[in-house]
Amino acid sequence: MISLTHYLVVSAILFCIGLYVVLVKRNAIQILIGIEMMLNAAILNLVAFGQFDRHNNGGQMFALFAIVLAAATTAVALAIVLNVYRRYKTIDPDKVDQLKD
Amino acid sequence: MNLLTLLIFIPLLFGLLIVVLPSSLRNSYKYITLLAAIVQLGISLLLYSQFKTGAANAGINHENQFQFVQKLPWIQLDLGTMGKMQIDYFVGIDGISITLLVMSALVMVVAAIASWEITKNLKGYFVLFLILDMAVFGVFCSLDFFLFYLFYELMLLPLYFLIGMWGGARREYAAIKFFLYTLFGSVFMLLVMVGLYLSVKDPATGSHTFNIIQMMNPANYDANSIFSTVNHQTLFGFPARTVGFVVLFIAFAIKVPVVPLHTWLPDAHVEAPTAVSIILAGVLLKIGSYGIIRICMGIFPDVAVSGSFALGLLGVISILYGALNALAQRDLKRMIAYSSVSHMGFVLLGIASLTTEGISGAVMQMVSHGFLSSMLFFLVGVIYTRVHDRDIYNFRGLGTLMPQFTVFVMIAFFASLGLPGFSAFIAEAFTLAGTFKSGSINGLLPHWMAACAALGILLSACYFLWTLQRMFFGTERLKGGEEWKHALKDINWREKSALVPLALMALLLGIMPSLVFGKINDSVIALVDFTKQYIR
Amino acid sequence: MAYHALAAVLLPLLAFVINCFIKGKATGWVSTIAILLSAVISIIVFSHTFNGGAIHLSRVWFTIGDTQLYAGLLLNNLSILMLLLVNLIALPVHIFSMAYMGHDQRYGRYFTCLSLFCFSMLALVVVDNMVLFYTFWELVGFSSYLLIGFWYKKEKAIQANKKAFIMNRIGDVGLLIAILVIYAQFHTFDLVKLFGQGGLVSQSFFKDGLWIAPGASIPAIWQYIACGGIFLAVCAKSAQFPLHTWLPDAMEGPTSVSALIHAATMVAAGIFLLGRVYPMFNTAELDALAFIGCFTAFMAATIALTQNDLKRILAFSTISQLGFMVMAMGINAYASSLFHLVTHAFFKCLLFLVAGVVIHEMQHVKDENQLDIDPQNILYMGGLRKRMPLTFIAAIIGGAALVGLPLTSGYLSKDGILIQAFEWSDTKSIGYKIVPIMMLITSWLTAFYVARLIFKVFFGKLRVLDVKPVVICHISDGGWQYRVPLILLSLCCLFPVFSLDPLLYEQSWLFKAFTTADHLERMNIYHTIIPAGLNILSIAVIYLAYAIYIQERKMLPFAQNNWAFDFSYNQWYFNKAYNTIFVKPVLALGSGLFWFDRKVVDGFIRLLQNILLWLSKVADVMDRYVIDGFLHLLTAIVQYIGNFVRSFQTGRVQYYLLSMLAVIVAWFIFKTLI
Amino acid sequence: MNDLLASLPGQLTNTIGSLPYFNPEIYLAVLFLLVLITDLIFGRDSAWICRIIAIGGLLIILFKDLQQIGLLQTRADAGSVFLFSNMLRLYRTAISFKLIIDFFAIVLIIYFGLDTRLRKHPKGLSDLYTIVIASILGLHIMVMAVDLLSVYIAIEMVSLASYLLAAYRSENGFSAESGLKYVLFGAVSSAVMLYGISLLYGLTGSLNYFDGNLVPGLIAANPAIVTVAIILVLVGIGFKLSFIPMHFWVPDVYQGAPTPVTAYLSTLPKVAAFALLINFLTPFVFNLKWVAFDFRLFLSVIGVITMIAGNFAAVWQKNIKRILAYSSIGHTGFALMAVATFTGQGISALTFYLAVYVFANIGALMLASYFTNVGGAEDLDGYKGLGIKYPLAGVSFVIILISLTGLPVSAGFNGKLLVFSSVYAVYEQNHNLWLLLLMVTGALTTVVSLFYYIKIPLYLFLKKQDIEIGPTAVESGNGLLIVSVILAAIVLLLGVFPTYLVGIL
Repeated sequence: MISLTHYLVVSAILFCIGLYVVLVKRNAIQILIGIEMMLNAAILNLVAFGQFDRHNNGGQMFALFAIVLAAATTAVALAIVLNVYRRYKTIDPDKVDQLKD
Repeated sequence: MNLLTLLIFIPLLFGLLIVVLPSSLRNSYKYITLLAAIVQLGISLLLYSQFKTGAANAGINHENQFQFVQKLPWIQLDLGTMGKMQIDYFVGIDGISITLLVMSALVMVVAAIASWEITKNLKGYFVLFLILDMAVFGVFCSLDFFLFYLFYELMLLPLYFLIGMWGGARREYAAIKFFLYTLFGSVFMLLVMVGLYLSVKDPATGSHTFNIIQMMNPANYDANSIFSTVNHQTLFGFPARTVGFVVLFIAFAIKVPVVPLHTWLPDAHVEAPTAVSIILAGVLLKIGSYGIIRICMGIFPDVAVSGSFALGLLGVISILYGALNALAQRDLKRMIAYSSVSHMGFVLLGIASLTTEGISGAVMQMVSHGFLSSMLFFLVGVIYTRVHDRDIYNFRGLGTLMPQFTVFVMIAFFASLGLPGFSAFIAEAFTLAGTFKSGSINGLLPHWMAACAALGILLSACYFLWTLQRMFFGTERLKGGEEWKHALKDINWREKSALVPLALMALLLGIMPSLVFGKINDSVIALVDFTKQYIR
Repeated sequence: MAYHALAAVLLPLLAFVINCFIKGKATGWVSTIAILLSAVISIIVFSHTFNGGAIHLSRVWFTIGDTQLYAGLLLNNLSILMLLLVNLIALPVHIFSMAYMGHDQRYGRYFTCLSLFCFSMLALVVVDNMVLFYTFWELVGFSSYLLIGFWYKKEKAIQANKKAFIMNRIGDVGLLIAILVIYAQFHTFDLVKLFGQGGLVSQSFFKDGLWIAPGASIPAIWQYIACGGIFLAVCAKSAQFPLHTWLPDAMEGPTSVSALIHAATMVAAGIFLLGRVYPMFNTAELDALAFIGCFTAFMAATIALTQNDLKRILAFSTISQLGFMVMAMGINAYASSLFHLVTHAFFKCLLFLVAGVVIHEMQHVKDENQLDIDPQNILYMGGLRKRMPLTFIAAIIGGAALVGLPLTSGYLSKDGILIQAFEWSDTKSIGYKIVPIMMLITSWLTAFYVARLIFKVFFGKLRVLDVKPVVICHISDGGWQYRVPLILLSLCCLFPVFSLDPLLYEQSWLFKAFTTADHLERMNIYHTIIPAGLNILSIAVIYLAYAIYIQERKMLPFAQNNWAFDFSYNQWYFNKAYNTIFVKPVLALGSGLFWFDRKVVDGFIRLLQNILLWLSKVADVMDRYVIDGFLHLLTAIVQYIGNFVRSFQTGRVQYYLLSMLAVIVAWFIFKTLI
Repeated sequence: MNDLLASLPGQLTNTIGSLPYFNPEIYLAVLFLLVLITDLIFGRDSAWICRIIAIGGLLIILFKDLQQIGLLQTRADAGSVFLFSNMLRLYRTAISFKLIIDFFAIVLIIYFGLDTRLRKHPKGLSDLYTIVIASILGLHIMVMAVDLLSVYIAIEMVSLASYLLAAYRSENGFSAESGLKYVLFGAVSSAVMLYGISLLYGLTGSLNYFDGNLVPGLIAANPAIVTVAIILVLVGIGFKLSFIPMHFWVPDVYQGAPTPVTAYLSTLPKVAAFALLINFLTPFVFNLKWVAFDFRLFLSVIGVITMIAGNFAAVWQKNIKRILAYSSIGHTGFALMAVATFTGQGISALTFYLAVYVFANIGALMLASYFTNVGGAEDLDGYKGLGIKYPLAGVSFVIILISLTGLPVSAGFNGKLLVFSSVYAVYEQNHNLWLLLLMVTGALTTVVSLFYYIKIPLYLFLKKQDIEIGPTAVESGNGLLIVSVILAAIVLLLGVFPTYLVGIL
């Protein structure tokens, strides 16, 4: 029987991995993947907790919304990444640093 | 139409006129400005003549004793829990203000005359000039702290631009230094102002008020408010009222200026165009000391009394330190700037003594220094406009080249080194008398302070005479040689028309001090009585 | 009468105002007529009110706080006398000046200033409260500043007038402090209330370290400080040690000015001040005064011995004589002091005018022959008595008065002082004997340098010829503008003006006028021995000088009267001996003291000046670096923090995220730690 | 499943009952579609039509907002109503926020049309309007959201729109870069927030501020975890508010984005985010048993740091937009001071302050792009002497900067005054040192802020222009000039008579 704890641990790990990816990867796409991981960690939490909230299923609902919005965000982000690529011929965020002090 | 309101906003009207006039008429601007100043002078003289004296019109901490009062509700903000924020347009004058008004009006006229030498960007200059003018009179007249603060801050920006755009070589530095210095003071003043506002309740309406006169009455303070007079709150471990006083004092001391908050003054003066120096020295410094009397003394009399030793000490230090600095300068304008630091020290000393002589002397000094410093700066301007040099060592024997000019210089110098017969002597003598007397009657200032301050008179003689001997006497020798000799024409009628009234006023006040004392006496006595109750 | 006096005071002011607006010769007439009128008026006032009790007229000047200030006149014997004196001195000087300054292109300015001075001096003597007194006290200083620096292109002149004003300012500050003390103590400036009969000051007393006055008390030290301040003022105005060095320099001004201001009137103001505030002083302070005066008198006299500049000699003698007066005040010889003030005013003014004439003529000689000589140097003069007999006679009279020979006014006043000095010293311990003795010596020295002066100037031959054998010189007594003043003043130097009895100073009306009733008349040995001894010795000294300066050089100007020749001849060795044992040391002492004066006293003042300048430099540096430096520090802090924050803005988004998380984590750690 | 059916009718009635209070948002949705369709119909040259429609629509919505005030006053329960089963809460402050947002939305839309750089954009501006209106809908929800779900949705709506706006000028590298940074930063922080939300949900089993379960649940829970969760949520809000340490994206994005977009980003989302913050704090602050996390301390510390960091960093900038970016950070810090009071007065002071700030900031950026249009000036050096060349613009710029600094006589001063007095009022009750510290810092940073604000007039007027630049397409700037002058005039007017604005809010 998988207890709530397992869910939590998994999601925590997932979140951390995502964060790690976000921080270290040198590729915008990979960073987006990392973000997705973090989001999914959160969503996993929501669903996991949702099982105790039978009455108005906040968790599930939230999960659905979150998935949709994550998709939207990613879409926009990809578009922008494409744009950046057109200008800078790279999608390594570290190389895209024209704007700074 | 209330005379004060008229007096305050006349310049604004003329300023608008200048704004709407096309640039093709730019030569008329200076006449318009001069006209505005003259109208103001006329109004102020009217006020002076109509001003009622007598203990019933002493003012200070009795609202009904102020004259030419106008009080209109201006801003009511509903602040929910804390009731309404009640801000009035509240102007009125008492003895302390009236003489300063007349003085400022005259100085403004002179400044207007002095600004004829401005050549570039006339519209901007004169509009700013008039805004500044308005702000100055507003400060002297307003009895609502919010209004006071408004006008007080309103002076900054015009000055910034006047110094920054029409000033000398290092004008940007000077302008920013001046601006930051004064803003530093006034921002914290804002905090104290808010604190006071929340501490004071107008007994009539029961709502908080910015009314300065209400703030003078200890009964109006909420028991548990920050500046409460009954149970003493603390800020950062210091008594709250002390902190408030100190903050306000610093704000005004920067304007006065009191050593060690004075370093903006020499720079500002040196870089500012003549007219602005005149206003700066003639009027703005007085706003500082006026604020100390009206606000610091009025609202925090208890702290003022307990701190008067420190104030006096600062005054003495300013006197000596300023004089010594003046002695060390070789730029004429800088020398005069420091001399006014020294002279304003007397004002502070007189105020600190809390005796009738001292405070009357201080007010007298404010007025007289208003005239004299304007005269001095105007005279410097005369030389500077001719040869664009102010270095004392570059001139010699100007007496032969410009005899009339030299006469005025001698008048100004001797008047301001306290030669009897001129206003400064009366002022300084009675400031010192008050200071010395305070040692005997209210024991606030030790006797030696007066003695030390008297040395300031000696020093002032030193630097003025030295300059006189160095620049004006002896066989003529100029850095610029022949071309300077041609450039250095004697003063023309316009310059005379500016200088003569100032000289006459200095002389007149020296011979008939009653012109000032007659008006201020009642207020001064009232102020002294008001503060007396806190002396133990 | 009060209004007459007022008119007398205001007339010169009127002249001043008029002269401000007109130019040219007219100014001279305006001033002279004004002073003439005021002289006449003052004579009337004098004749009516002298010894007629004080008149005190005052009106409210202004009210400050709740204290009222009065302005008014106080006409008691002292002020009336001074009023008259100033006018009588000023009138001849004005006349003299009209000729003396005639060729100066700033003639008008000169008379303007002169009238200003007369006004302030006259006002000074009649005003009735300390504020006004201070006012005019400083105004006379100011006008003398203007007149000393009249030739403002002369470097020395403007140095001198700056020095004069600043030194006087020191005195003024002293006086101011004294006034402050008195005001704080008695709450009034009124001279009558303060120093009148049974005035506030006389009511005040010392009690366990406090100076108690009706209504106020203050540590006793302040009474001494006040008196010290007054001394300072006196020393500055009346050129007493140590503030006397400005007076010799002040001789850079026109001679007529020296005659009026620096010999007769302004310098006497110090004595006048003492007279006004006399009740202030207690015995100790009076003794101090006596010693100051005594020392000054002696020092100045010895210095005068060795000077060669005509005016400087007179200046030092003035200092010396003022010393006499101060000393007299110190020894309670109030009356004699003022008496001497008056007589001295006349004869010293006379001498200065004489000097003026001489210098004027020498200047002519110089200009006409393009000689490179100092017209004031007595070494170039000589034998002038033939060419300018009137001047010569005037000089003789003035000199005699200065020495104090019988039949002159000087005899009456000076001997009076000496006699009283001895009487005073009797009442004190033996040490005090030094005062009268030094005064005796001083008066002999006086005799010597006066004689030297006269001999060098009027006897012998014109030494200009040594410089240039052939000179065109039309030297004469000059026009009536020269003659009249000399004659007038010469007359005023003779005894009848003051006392019908040429020998007893007690008999002089002036002395009587100021002796208080309780002054006990003591006919003792001094009254005969001192005058006799003094004058006999003085004559001897004069002859000695004669011998030294005329005969020693083997040039017998009046060889025809053989007795003189023989007499001098026989005296010769004697003189030589004298010369070595007496004259040399004195001269040496003189030059020594002169050195002391130049180097030490003046040096001390210069030192003060340097210290002041140094302080000012320090203050300047402080301003530039310390206070502004603090501001720069603040800006540096702003810069540091700003740059620290900016240092995160690398433009790399992941770095941003990292630092964001880092901060958050740091926050957590911080929170968990505390 | 069945138990859900039971509650369905209640839900329905609730929803239908909520609709009248949801009026403006519905209109917004309609407007959005309308603009979108017009864009599709008219194609490339549809910009001006879209603009007119948008402005008109927004005017109507503004009117609707005003109607809501009346609608609320009719209700008994203290002028506050919950919509859609406690998803949203409509109350007076929310309406004033909406008013601010809508009004300035109109101003911005006018502005969009006037900026030459943006107009040169190949794809035209029609899409821009569509996006903006969508984002406004998001903002509307944001100010009313009282349920973590609606909060999240609102934030995401706004964010998405903002990303697009920032990167709108795809032909321009800077724009793209700023877009990238913005989207990455935003996505991460929203992910973090979502995680926080999930934790909150886990701890309390509730997503709603007001259904009485959230706060008690948290009080019951382990404070450490609660802190973590709340911090994570605040990261999300902080990203929108851009306070320290969530400010890193601000300078770059503001500089890179097209100026009008910067004007949008630096104002409207901020305002809405403040409303969000208030909504989030309300349940905690008014629950006396709440101790786990001291919000006042948190806000004070953040406020102090933000003020210092923002203002001090701005001193050393050269680029106008960057200066304004940092200054906006500083202003956030100052506004947090007002939030930290937790009093009605504080909130009203906050709204006033924000409104004034938005006025000034939009005006400033407008003038920035005006000078860019006429003089090609991007940073301070480019501004040399322009003030004397274009006095009107220069003067109004100065006025606006005064207001941003907070000197009298300007609206900004009144804003500062109100905030200070509200904080003082609280300080008098509880002598909380942090509040005092906040005020002192506020005063100090005001002086510091003068350092850089005054630089702009310094360059405009005091510095002499070294190279003479011809009047490049001045006429193109006139529209901007007019609008910004009007803004400046309003700022001045509100300085003398703040009563009007306070009356509306």
